[in-house]
Amino acid sequence: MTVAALTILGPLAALVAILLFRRAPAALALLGAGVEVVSAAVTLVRVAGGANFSAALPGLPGFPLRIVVEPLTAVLAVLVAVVSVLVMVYAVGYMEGARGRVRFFAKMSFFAAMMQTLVVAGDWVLLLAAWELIGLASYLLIGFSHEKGRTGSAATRAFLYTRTADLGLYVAVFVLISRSGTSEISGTFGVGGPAAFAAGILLLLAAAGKSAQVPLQGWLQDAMVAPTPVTAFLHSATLVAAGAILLIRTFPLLSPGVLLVVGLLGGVTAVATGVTAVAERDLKRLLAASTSSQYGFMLLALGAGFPAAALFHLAAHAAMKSALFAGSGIFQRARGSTSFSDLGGSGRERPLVFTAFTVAGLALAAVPPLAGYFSKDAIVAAAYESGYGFVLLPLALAGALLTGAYVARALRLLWRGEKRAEPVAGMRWMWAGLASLTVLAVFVGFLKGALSGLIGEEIPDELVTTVVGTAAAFLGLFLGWTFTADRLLGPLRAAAENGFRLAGGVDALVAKPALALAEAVRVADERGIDGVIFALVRGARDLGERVRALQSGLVHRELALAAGGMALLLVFLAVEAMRGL
Amino acid sequence: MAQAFFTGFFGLAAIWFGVVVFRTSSMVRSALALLFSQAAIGAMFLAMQTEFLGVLQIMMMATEMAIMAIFMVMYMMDPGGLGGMDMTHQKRLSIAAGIFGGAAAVAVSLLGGWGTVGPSTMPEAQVAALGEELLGRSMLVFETAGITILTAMIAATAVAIERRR
Amino acid sequence: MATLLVALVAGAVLFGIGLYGALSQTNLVMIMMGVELMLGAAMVNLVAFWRFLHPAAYSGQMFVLIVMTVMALEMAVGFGVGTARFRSRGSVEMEEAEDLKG
Amino acid sequence: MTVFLVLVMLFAGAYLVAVLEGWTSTGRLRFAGPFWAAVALLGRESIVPRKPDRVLYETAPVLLLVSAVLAAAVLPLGPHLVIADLATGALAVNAALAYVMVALVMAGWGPDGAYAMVAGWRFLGQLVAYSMLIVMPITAVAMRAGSLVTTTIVESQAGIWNALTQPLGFVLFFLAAMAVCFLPPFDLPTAPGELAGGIEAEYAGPRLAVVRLARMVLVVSLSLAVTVFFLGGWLGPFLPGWAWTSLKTLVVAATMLTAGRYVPRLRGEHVMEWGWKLGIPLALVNIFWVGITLVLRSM
Repeated sequence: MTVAALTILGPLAALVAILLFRRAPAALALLGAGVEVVSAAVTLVRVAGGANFSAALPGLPGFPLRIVVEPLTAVLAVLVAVVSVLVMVYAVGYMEGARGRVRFFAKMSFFAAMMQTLVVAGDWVLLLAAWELIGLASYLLIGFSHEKGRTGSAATRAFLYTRTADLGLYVAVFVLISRSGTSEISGTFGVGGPAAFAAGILLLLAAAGKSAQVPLQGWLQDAMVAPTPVTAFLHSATLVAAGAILLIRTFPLLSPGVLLVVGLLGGVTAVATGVTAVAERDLKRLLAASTSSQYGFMLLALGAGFPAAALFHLAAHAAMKSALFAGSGIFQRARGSTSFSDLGGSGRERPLVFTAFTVAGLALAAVPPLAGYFSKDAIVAAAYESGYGFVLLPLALAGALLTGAYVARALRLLWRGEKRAEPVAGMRWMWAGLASLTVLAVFVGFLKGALSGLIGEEIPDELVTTVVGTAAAFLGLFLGWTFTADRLLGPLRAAAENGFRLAGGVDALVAKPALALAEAVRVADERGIDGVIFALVRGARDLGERVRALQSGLVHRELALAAGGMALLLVFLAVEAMRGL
Repeated sequence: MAQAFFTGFFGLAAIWFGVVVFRTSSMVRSALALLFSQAAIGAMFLAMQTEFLGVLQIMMMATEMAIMAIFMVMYMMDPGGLGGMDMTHQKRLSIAAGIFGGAAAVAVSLLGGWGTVGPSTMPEAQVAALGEELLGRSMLVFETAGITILTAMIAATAVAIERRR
Repeated sequence: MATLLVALVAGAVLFGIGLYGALSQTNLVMIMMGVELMLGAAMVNLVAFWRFLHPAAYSGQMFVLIVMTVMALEMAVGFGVGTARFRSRGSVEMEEAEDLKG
Repeated sequence: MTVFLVLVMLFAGAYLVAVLEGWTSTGRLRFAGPFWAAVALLGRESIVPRKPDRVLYETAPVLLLVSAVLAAAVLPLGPHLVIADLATGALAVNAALAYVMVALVMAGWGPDGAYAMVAGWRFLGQLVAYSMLIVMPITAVAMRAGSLVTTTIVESQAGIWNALTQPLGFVLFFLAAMAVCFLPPFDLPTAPGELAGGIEAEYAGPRLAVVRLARMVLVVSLSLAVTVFFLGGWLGPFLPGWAWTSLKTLVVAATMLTAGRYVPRLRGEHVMEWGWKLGIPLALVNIFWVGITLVLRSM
């Protein structure tokens, strides 16, 4: 148990140490992450050995905070830990010479710790807390380089979106606890009937908000203003993953109806954001859109009833996407921008980086025998095997095709163009992170068997879907490489570029009400609460004025007053005594 | 009985000197009268088989009251209390308060139902036990008192010292 | 029992005298003397109670020690303030102390 | 019986001390001297100054004498030769000595004379400086004995005298004792040649005789205190206890009397300064040192 706890305490300790010493933040953060990954690995080994821990910490009365370490959580913990340590390594290079490194690494450690908490949380209260803190951490990190213009608004936007979706989680938790009487997650799985359905839908809302699913996908692209390590972390294993993780962990709770909605939402997201990705003119925004679409795949797998497949894709995607972001970060540092117009040809000047990027990209596009191949294959198979294959399968295939398309497009845009090699600071660390992530992206796929064995859920596999899916992927690659976005999408592109914002998009639904509410709260605070307080203060001051009159400064008078008070006290006591007799 | 007698005797002495404190017109006399009143109180302690406290009281009050006398003289410049100035005010109120307070206390002490009288302990045992109490259970209180006295000394000196500018 | 009553009555009378003094005197030091008398009365009661009612509980004697501490404190602070006032006003007559008004 | 014996020995000691003082001051050893001095004083008219504070004036000499005797009353001359073997003897000595100061203040204020008053206040100020140096060394002694009973304190020195185990405390107490009985160089209250005798200035005849006697008794009591607290009291081979005590006491007294003769009188502020800034820290060091040794022994 203590080892499992270390996965949380390691980063936390790093955070505290960083804030205390305010120097060598990178080293401390790396140390914390190292502790995290080692303890997570040890935990996983033990769990694989058949051990299951769970601990109840004193929490709310009647609702102790539980920590559960079972195969699923152990796997997730390792996933998060590995990604976080590699991203940290990468960040050391990326942040070299940048300002506010203490702030940065402190926040990153905090982020990692909270994510671990969320992963191993055994009851809703703790999970809720971790969920909120992750939102906070991501807000802080997205707004990290606050001196830049759009950062603040982007951070606020992300925060608002996720918070709005979080309401779903709150309501869901209330429903579940009130129905089942316990706050233990596994204890609430028994809830059935309409309550379960409502809870499922609400959980889906929360998850959609965090995982940037349609219609809440808009914030993710804006969140790209964050430093690249943050985005890598955010997309691969933490904030965005939280949504999928939530659904994976609560899969037993989801009734078939909910599952259908989940699957449809995932499929739609996979396609829609895939189109957005194809349309994007900015590398990081493209990757962001692809993130949404990949998580759409996971939800699709969930909806098809195969959480293992979703988990598998989550792991694979974590490796691939963080590798891609790492590469993009290097390009960004090289050219000082992430829009394709500036990045043209930056692939040539760094063949090694470009190779790694390409490998990760192809993995994402499900080219055998890379990681994405196995995972996406599993998902397509899942869609095929599920009861709603007729609707889910086309969506999955379309998504796969689009994936190939935008990967190929990104590669082409990076490759075309003249090369101008400028040195990049901290290249060694960045390269270390990128390389190891890429290696992961290559080999994670082969863990399929082990994974399904570990969590005891089978990961589907179908010859037909394998053939079709791979074909779709290659077709997509071909299209993406040969045709430009306009040719591919035509009129659709304009709409796709601004993320299908119908009628002002979700901003109208989320941002404006939220801001109005905030305004109302502010007014209530200033008029109401402050008014009361000021009234109290004034009253106290007037009273003081009155009492001051009593104070003549003549000692004997005041002594007399004191004596009188004492007499009163005595009388009171005497009366009390009499009553007592 | 003898104990009651001696206690009462010293009590009367204390009261007598206490009255003298406010009857004389001489600062030093009232200070010394107060001293002897307090010393009589210490004697009462002794009569009540509370040896350590009694001796301590007698010892401390000597210094305290002598110092009081010197400050008195310093402030008043009153040679032997020969200046026949009246130094009292709000007499009626004060007398009333004094009588009321004293009467109330007397009434309480006479009417109050005090439990049974416990046995006394040997002086040596007392001193030892008091030492245990001081450096054991009540250590914090004791130390706090000490620190407070030190602080008060320093603060008083700081207040009283002449401003040099 | 008799001794207890005697001691208590003596303490009571002392208290009354002290109260009278503290209220009636105009001079700071005399006021302090009154206060000291009251404290002495308190000590008499404490000792009497300790000796005759709770001889085993030595915190009673502890109380007396604390009262002595308080007396010493009162002296120190009182004379500190008195001296300061004497320096600034040339007297410690409390009749003339309206300027202490808050 | 004991009371009578002790008093007799006390006044005998006072007589001897008077002889010694005459010897040290004039250089001639005349055993009859004190008698003639006493007769002379008692014979003279006892002048009372104009407008004295009568009460204080009359009380002071008696109080001085009484407090000196009381100080001696708790100090043992022999194993059982002690008037009051209080459980708080060591503290009672301080208590009694505090009233020496009171008596002197009264004697200074009473006669309504400038010199006397200056002397009295001087002694008060001096006391503030040295009283701590009386209490603290005694504390250390009581620590070693584990008791405040004077006889126990004496017995605790069976092995080795306190003067040897805590020399610092011994020196401090010795000087403080000299200051208490205002022997030179601490004779600020009676400053011959400066204050015209200070507190003794306004006394004459029998009253002066009482003052002188009380002073002598005081010297004896303090020498006795030094003996009891630091020189192992009655402990000693061959001779009976009381003999040892008297011998040591006389030696201490003689040392006190002679020591002052060769030092110029200290100024009041110097006494204060050294008492506060030097004496008290040293006394604390002494207590600390004794505590250390005790802890080490107990281990």
